Amino acid sequence: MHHQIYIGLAIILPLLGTVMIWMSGSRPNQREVVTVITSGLTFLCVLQLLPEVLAGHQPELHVTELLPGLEISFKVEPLGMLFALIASFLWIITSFYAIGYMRGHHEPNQTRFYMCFAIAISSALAIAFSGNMFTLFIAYEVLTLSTYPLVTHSQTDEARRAGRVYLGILMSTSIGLLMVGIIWTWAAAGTLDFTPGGILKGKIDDGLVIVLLFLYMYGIGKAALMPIHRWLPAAMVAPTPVSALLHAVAVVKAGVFTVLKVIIYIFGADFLTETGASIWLMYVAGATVLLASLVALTKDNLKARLAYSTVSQLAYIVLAGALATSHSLVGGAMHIAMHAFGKITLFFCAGAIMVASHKTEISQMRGLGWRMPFTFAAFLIGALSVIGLPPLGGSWSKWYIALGAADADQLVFIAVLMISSLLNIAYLIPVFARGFFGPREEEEAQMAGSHEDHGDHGDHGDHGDHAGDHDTATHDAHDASDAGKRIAEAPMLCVVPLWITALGCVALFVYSDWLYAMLSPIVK
Amino acid sequence: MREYLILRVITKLLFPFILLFALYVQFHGDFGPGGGFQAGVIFAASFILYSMVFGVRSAQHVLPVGILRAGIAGGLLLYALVGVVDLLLGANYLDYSPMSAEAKVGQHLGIFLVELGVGITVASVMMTMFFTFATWRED
Amino acid sequence: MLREHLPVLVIIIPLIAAPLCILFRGRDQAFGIALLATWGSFACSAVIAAKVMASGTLSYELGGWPPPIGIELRIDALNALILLIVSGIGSVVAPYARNSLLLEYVEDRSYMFYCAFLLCLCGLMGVAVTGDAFNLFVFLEISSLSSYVLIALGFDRRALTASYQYLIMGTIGATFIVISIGLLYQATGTLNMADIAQRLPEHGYDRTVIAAFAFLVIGVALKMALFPLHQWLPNAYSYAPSTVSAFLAATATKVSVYILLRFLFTVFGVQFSFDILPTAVPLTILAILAMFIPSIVACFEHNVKKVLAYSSVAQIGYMVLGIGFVTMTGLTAGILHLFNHALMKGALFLVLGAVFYRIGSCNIDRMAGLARTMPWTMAAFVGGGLSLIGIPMTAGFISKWYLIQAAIEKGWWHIAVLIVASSLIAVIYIWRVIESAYFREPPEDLQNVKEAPLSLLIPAWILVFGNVYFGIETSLPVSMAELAARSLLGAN
Amino acid sequence: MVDFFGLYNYWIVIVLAMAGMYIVIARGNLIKKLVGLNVFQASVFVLYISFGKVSGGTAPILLKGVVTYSNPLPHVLILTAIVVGVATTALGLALVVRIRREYGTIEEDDIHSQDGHT
Repeated sequence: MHHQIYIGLAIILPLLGTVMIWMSGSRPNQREVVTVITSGLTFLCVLQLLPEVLAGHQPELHVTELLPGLEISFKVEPLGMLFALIASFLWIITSFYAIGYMRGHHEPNQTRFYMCFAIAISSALAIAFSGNMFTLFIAYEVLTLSTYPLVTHSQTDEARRAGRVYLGILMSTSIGLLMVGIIWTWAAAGTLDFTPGGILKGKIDDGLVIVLLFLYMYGIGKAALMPIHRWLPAAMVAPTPVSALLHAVAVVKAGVFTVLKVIIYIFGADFLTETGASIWLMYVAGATVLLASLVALTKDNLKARLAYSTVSQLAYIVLAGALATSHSLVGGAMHIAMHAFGKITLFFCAGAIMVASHKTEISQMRGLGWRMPFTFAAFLIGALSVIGLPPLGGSWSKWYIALGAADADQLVFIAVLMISSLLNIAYLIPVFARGFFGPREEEEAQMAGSHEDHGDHGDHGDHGDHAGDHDTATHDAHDASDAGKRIAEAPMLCVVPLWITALGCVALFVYSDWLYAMLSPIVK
Repeated sequence: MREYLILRVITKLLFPFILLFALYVQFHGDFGPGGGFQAGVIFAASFILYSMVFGVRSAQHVLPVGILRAGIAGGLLLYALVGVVDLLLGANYLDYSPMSAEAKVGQHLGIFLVELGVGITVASVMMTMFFTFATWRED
Repeated sequence: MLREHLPVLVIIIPLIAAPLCILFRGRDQAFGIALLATWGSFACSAVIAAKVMASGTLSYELGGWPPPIGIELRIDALNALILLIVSGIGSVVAPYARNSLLLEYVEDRSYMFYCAFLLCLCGLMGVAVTGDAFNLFVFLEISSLSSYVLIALGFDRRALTASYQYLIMGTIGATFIVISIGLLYQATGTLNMADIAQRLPEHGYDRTVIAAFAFLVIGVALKMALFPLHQWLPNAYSYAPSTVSAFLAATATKVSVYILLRFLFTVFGVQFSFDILPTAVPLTILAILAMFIPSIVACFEHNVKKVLAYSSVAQIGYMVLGIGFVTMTGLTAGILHLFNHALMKGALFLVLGAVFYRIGSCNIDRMAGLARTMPWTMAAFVGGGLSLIGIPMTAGFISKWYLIQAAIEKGWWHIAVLIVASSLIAVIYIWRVIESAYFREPPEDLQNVKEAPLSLLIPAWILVFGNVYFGIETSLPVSMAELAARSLLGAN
Repeated sequence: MVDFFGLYNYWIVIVLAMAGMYIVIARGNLIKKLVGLNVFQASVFVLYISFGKVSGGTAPILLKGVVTYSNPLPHVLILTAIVVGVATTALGLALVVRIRREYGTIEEDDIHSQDGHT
């Protein structure tokens, strides 16, 4: 019984937090304390559910019946547990980071920012715990809507345009394809509950499975399968904490999480492999992996490069789902965790660099590593994890996905994974390397030209900080850009979180057996 | 219209007869051709004729806007309230039978009152319409 | 004692209240009378709905004359639902009217407004209760005439031309309906709708009946602004006072849709309407055009009221589409959307009334940054807008869900795709407003706008709350709509 | 041929209705439009009244020795419709008067061109 309360609390607490943040709108300190406390409490609630799930139980919570047979209900199973843990844990870290970043950057509308952030987390948790496709869909839409204000946060024309792309793609895919798919499923199977082994077997023509799978896979726009990935790079105009948590963790992971959920609990892995309906998906995902990596290579803007890297990494998980073997599914689920920690570290670093030096383009970062050694070291750890090298978490998930590809006799995808790893190296390591290349003397000249740079590279959320620059002359970030020579490490509130997540990457490598044990029930 | 003596005299002469005819149509309506609609229009016609010849102002002297407006509302109300009385007497809406001890008499009474209400409203509406248009000044 | 007279009470309460408003004249008295009357008839409607759900169709003989001779009031689940919508919206709008700008504008004559409003309510309710075809026409005209008056009260002089245009189109529509009723009378010798339905098959479907059918469909299509006969609607709704727009948008077209349902399914019968005549095909095509073309036009409008007005035309398309399926689910979807659309459009127009009250305009550029100065108002707009788009947990989602389900059940995949595609257009036009209000800086002169008064906010929020409530607790509208759909389909 | 002209009352109805509709559509003068509307409605009145007529029947007033009466119901109905028509016309005219005051014209084209500029 009390587990139901924790499910409810985990979803409701962030919403209560939203209200309290709103009420303390004019008092920044109080607002941030509320944010941190709420995130901590939420994580504790999620944590309370963990022993239950590890013991093999699946606590349920039934809220209300919307239409006959169609109810809003929650059920905690290992996959969702994992996602909830990641989202709620990283929320705490991100809260600290966001406080450092938002203050350092003098962003306007911070109250709205924190409110929407909390709603987004609440809906991410609701997605994680949802007991049927319908509940998931509702939470999925709420997540889209609540993150929209975050994307358009800076309210510049560019941000609004990006917001339109974001909302346009996510809404049109979810309403246009996903909802149709869900209603079709409902009409065919008479239920939408997540059931081990799937609910569609024998309910639908084999030939139509491909169509339905298409509706789902492209309906879940958050999984950013090419060619509907455009929203993800567009959303990078958002402040970096948003990019970090939402576009490396909550939103995109909600997408691939949904993909895995649908494949495992709606279609059923066996059903998919029997009908061969997912073969096209493997190729699309494989192509996305490679193409997105190639695009990432061409991007000079750090956040854009990371965004395309995310697109490619998400496709790993979709690929894992499409392979639909037990190894690949576990690998895909693990990759949700591994990539979350790796990518959030990278985004935190990008944000820290921006706060400290106001640089967004990789080509400008020459020699910066000497000034910000902690940040760049953490970047290396994150990058290696994303690439998939031991002793970092990312290596395990790639290993399992490759195993899955072997199980499914799709050896070509092992090659895809290997090539992609090489590409990852090619686009991530140079960022780190550049930071330590080049003589420090060059900084002199670079600083002299820094104001020009502002003009040239004033996109991606930079407008806000210009205004901030001239308003207040007290902050260290401001001092840094003004007095040139004193580019120093980013504020502590930025650096500490990114080291926590970097260490998380290491920890995930060491404790991966525990993760495997938790996840293995999903394929039995 | 000052010069048209014939018109003025004839109008004065006709006026009471038109009114009388209107009342005849009104009160005869429940057992012969006629009724509130027709009677109301005829009644209004007499005043319209009068005001055409003698000017709107003199007609309005007799029937100011306030009275007409009350007539519109009152007639409708009379009609609706007859129905409500029936309801209160325990019959269906506009079932006049219980309005008197004998059903037939009750029906007579009911339809008479209803038609009266209709007549008052129609007459008032017609005159209001005419007066409103006739006194409209462009400014 | 009065319980069995409820069917007639719902119409005579506003009918009696209307002249009382004129007799008492005072602003406050008229307001009080209107409030009591609307709430009274809402209470009656609620009891009627409960009775109908519990014990089936209610019948009431006006004047004590049995049906074929006298006028019968006949209320089944569909009528009860319409009654609930009309009187419910009326009850929310009546208190709103007091403070809305309109009354400052015609301060000393506000009793006239209430009188017209009550007559309109009476007419709409009358259409919904009567079982007599000609009586239906009379009530329809009572409501139409008073709505012409209400629209003409608008602030802008274009309200006058809009009202005139509506008058011409509406009268043509009504006259078509009378012609149809006349032809039906000629064919069957009765005016009672249930009776006509019974006698038509015996009489046979000759040319008279077909002509009657055609006149009726066209006439009703004019009245309910079915694309492409919708030209009167956008202007009428955008230049009318906001109170009136809210009331009419939520009720008037709904009642016309009811007439279409009643005649197609009950009077003419499913067999004649859809098997003998290929009505479903043109209806579906027009519905789909209606879902797209006005929606696209709405995306380019700058006056937000006009955006919503065009959107209303599009939403009529959804209802007609539901009818065009001629299946249980399709009809349920259409009727549900009738209910839900009343909620959402009512809410949105009330919000715009509050906006207009404060900034004197509903232009999308003037509304920039309004969320900062009028947060509650704009939050209500977001609520209504999300429902219009059909986001889960709002009423709009439920009707769309049923609609798509109906399309899939019939195997009309392309239609299902079109439904979702058109609701995406709704995202665009609603989002333009939200983006402007939330993510732009307010114009210079509107920096210090105050939040709308509570008397405007509370009604708007009641409807927004209704959108959410009926998006979660759907049993009432769904069960009524299903019952109504079943009786419509079973009536042949 | 007899059928064709035997139903001449319906021909009248059709001609009236078409004429009325044509005026409504083709005329730009707001008052002429209303007149057209009235003509159109009048056609319906004729339609109703003509099918209330029973061949050989007399006016529906109770008389000794008469068995066939015309059907009085359509007359009653159309009385109501006439009232509705009168109300519509009055309202329409009132609107035209207001429009004239606001725009200074009652020609549709002029009104549109004025609104186009505002």
